[in-house]
Amino acid sequence: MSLQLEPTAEDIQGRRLYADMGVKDHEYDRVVALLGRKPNFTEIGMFSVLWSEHCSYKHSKPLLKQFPSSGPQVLQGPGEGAGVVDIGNGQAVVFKVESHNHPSAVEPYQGAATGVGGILRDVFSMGARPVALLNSLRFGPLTTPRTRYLFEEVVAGIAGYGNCVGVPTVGGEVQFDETYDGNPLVNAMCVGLIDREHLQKGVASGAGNTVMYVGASTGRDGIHGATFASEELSEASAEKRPSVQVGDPFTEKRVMEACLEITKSDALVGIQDMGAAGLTSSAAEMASKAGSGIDMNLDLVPQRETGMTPYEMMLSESQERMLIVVEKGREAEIETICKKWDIEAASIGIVKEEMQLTLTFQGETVADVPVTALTDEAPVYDDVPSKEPADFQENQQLPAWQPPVNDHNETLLQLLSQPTIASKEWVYDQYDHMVQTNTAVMPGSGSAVLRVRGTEKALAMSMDGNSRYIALDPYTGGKIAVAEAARNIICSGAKPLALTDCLNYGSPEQPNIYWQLEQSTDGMSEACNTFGTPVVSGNVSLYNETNGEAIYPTPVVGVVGLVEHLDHITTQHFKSAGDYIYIIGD
Amino acid sequence: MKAAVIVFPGSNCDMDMYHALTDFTDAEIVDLVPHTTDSVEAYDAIFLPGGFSYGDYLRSGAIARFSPVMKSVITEAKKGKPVLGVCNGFQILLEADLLPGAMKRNKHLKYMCRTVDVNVENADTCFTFAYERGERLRIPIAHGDGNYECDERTYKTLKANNRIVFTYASDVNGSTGNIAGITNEAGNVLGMMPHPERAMENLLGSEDGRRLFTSVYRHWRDTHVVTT
Amino acid sequence: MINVHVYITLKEGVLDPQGQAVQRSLSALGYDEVDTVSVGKWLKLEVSDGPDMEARVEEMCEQLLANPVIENYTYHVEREEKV
Amino acid sequence: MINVHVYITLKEGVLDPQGQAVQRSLSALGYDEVDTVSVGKWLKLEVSDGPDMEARVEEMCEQLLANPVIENYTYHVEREEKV
Ligand SMILES: Nc1ncnc2c1ncn2[C@@H]1O[C@H](COP(=O)(O)OP(=O)(O)O)[C@@H](O)[C@H]1O
Repeated sequence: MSLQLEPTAEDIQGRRLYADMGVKDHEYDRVVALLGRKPNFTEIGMFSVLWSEHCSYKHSKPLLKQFPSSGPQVLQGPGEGAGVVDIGNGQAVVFKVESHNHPSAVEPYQGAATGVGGILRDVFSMGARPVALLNSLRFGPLTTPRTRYLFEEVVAGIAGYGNCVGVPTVGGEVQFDETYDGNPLVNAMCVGLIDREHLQKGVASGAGNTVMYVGASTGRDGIHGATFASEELSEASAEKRPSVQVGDPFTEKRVMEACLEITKSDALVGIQDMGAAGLTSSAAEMASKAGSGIDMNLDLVPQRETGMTPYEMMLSESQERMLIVVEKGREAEIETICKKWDIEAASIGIVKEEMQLTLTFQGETVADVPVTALTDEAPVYDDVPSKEPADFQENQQLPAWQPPVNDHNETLLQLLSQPTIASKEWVYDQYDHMVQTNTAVMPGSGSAVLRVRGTEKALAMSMDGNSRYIALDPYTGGKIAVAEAARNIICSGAKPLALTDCLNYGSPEQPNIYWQLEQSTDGMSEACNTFGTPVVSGNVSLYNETNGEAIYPTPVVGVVGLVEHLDHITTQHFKSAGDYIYIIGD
Repeated sequence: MKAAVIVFPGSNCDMDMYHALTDFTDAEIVDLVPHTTDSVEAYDAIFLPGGFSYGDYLRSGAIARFSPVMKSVITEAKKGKPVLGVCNGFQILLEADLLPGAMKRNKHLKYMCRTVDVNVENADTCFTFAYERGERLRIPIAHGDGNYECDERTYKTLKANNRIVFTYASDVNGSTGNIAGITNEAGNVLGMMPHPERAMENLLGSEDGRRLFTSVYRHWRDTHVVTT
Repeated sequence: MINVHVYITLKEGVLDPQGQAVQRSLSALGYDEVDTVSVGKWLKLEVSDGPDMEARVEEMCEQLLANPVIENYTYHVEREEKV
Repeated sequence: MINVHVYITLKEGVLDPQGQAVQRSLSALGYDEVDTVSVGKWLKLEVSDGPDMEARVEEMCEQLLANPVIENYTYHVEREEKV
C-alpha cells in the first residue's frame, strides 16, 4: 500500500530520522517508553509537532506559571483559544496575541497574512466576534532592500487579510533595530466580543459524539510549521520549507460567520482552530481537555491534493480549518449552517471513553497513541540552565549616558526622522481601521478605542514593548513593558483589565537567554500584580536567531481596558492653543 | 420604506449599512438580503454594501455581479428604484453595467483607509438633495481598487448630464476627474467609493454621511406617502 | 482534458499603474534596458473538450474573465501536436 | 525594442484561492466543463536588445518579478520571424 515508501519504525530509530523533525534522542526514548513500542512515521510526526516548543511550551511553561492569571474579572485564563474577561452587561472581551515570525521571514506577505488568520480563529472559536486586530512588528534597519521588502510585504499581508475579513486593524507598533535584521518579528493580536452565555471551549467530550471537520480542505501546506517555528533560522530553512501556507481570507470570512452561528447552537460540544500542527494538535488537545479519546477515519478528511498520506494529513497546516465536536445525531444542523456559508463540513471521527487517539486510513490503523502521551506527558524542562551574562553587573555600574545636545531643534528633528519614532501613517493607512463602525479613536493616538455598540462603554487596546530596555535589564525592562501598555490604556480614559503577551526570545537552551526569560517574566509578573492586570492569554516564540545570533529579548504586551462611559474617551493630541501642559510623575 | 441590504459572500460593511439605515432613518423595514434571493421586488430601495465579495478575486465585483440576486437588482434598478452601491457595491454596479466605466488599482497600488474631503457636485438626486451643491463633506474611504477609469466620451457624457455626484477634493487614487461617485442616466442608481455609512456619528469622526440616507428616505416618503 | 490559456491585459491607452511601478523598480535595480512593462493576467483552464469548446471559452472571457471596458483578452488552446 | 513575455504562476501544491473562486463562478454560470483554473500573471516587457538580454531577463524574474518561494516563471522572447 501507499505507506510502503515511508520509513519503518526501525528505520526511524536506526537512522535517527526523528532528529530531522526536531526530536531529541532522549525525547525519542521517552516516546518509545510511553508507547511501549517504537513509533511509526505518522506517530513520530505527531509527537514531533506536539512536543515542539511552539505547541508544548516545554522550556517556558514553568516561567509562564508564575504570571498572575486570575482575578474577579477573569472568565477564562490561559489554556483555551483566547483569554476572556468580563466587561459587565452580560458581555465579555476575548483576546490573545500570536507570533508568526518564522513564516514571515521566509514569505512575508503570506506569513503575516496567515498569522492574522490564525489569531482570528483563536478568537472566534471561543464564540466571540472579532472586533479588532492589532500587530507588533520588528525589522532590521530600513537601509537594505531586503528589509524594505520584508516590511512592505508584512504590512501588505496584514492589510490584505484583515481588510478582506472585515475586522478593523486599529493599532500596533513598529520598531527597527539591527537585532532583527535576519529575524523580523510579526506578532498579531485579536480582540473579540461575546455575550457570556455563548462562550465555548475546545473540548471533545461525550463518548459517541461526532468529530466534524469544517472549513477549507487539507493540502500539503506548511507541514512541520510548528517545528519550523521552534528552530533557529538558517540557510537550511530555505531548503527545508515545504510549500508555504497561503491564506484565503475570503474562506476565513465564511468560516468565521459559519462558526459564529455554530457556536450559538446547542448541538455544539466543543470547537477548536486547526492552527499549528493542524489536525494533530486540535484532536489531541480537545480530547485531552475532556479526558476522552477520538477515533478518526482519515479517508473522510476533505483533501485538496491527491495521494496524501496520513503523515501529511496529520501535520498539514492548511489554513481556515476548524475541528468541532457535535452531539451525536445532530450533524445535519451543522451541515446546514456550513452549506449556507458555502464551506465544507465532514464527519471524520467519534469521541470515545478510552483516552486514545486512533487513526485509520484505507482500512488500516495508522496511528494509535495515548492522548496524554501527546499532551500532558510532553517534556517540560524546569531545570534549564540559567546564567546571568558576565558583563551584566559591570554594565549596571556604568554611569547613565548623557547624549550631547547642542541644538535642540536639530536633535528633535533627528529623533523624529528615526523610522522607529516617525509617524506610522504609512502603515495604518493600509489597514481598514474603521470597518464595523465602532472605532472612536483611530491609530495615531496612544491606544485605540472602540465603542461597545448598544452600551455607553468602550474598549481601549494597545500593544507595546521595548526590547532595548529588556536587553539592558530584563527584570526592570519587563516591568516597563507592562507599565507602558497600561499607561497607554489609562491615557485613553480606560481602566486596564488584563493582558496578553508574546515572548519573542532566542534559544532557551542558551543559559544567558534563559536568564533573560526568567528575569523579564519575573518583572512582568510583578508589574501585573501591582496593576491588578492578570495575564489571560499569550504566546511564546523562541529560537529567534539567525546563524547563531539571537534577537534582543522582546516581550510584547497587549492590554485591553474598559472605558466606563463614552464621555471618558481621551485622545493624545493637543487640543487648543493656550491650553496648559502638565507633566505628571517623575 | 422597505430597504434591502444585499449580503454577498465576503461583504463586510453590510452591518454598517444596516445600522446606518436602522439607527438614522425611519425606514419601516431594513432586511439583510442574502445573495441567493431571487427577488428584491418587495423593497423600495436597495443597498449594495462594501467589502470583498468573493474575495475580490479575479476583479473587484466581477464574480458577485453574477450572484442570483443581481438579476432582480438590475430589474428593479431599471424600474427606477433607488439603488446605492458603496465601495465594493459600486464595483459590482460597474461590473453589472448599471453604471459606466471600470475600477483599477489605486495609483499608488496601496489600499487606503482615511477620511477625505468630498465635494457634492450634484445635489439634485434622490440621494443628495439634503446636501448643498458645492458642499464639502468629510467621508472615509477604504479601498485598494478605487481608481475610476472611463473613456473620454463617457466622461464628457457624465459631466454634461450632471451624473458626477461626488468628487474628491484632491487626487487621492488617480480617478478620472477625481470622480468619487456617479449615477446612471436616470439618476436612481448611485455608485460611490467613499463610505457614507461610516460617517454617521461624530463619536466616530464625522456625521456628514447621514443626509445621504435621510435623502433616500425622504425621497421615498415624498413620492409614496403623498399627503392627500 | 485540454489546457486553455487565457491572457488578459489592459487596453491600449489605459494607464497601467502596476506596470509603471514594476518598470520603475526594475530601473532602480539597474535594468534600464526595460522601457515599458504591462502587467496582465494569465489564466490556465483545464477544460474537457467538446465541439464548441472554443466558442464557449470565448464566451467565458466576454462574460466573466475579462472586463471589456478596460481589458483585452486572447486565448490559446494547447492541443497535442499531431504526429 | 523587443517584447519579452513573462508568465508567472503558483507552484504546484500552493493554494490558489483565486483560481478556485473563478472555477466555482464559471461552474455556477453553467461552464461545467472547466475542471480547474489557476490564476497567474503575464508581464509584457519592452526591452532593448543586448548580448546578455536573456540572462538579464532571467535575473529580473528571480529578483523581482516572481516570488521564488511560491511562484514559478517562464519567459518567451518575441523575436521577428526570420523569413
Ligand atoms: N503595526 C501597526 N499597526 C497599526 N497601527 C500602528 C502600527 N504601528 C503603529 N501604529 C499606530 O501608530 C501610532 C504611533 O505608533 P508609534 O510610533 O509606535 O508610537 P507609540 O507606540 O509610542 O504610541 C499608534 O497609535 C499605533 O497604534
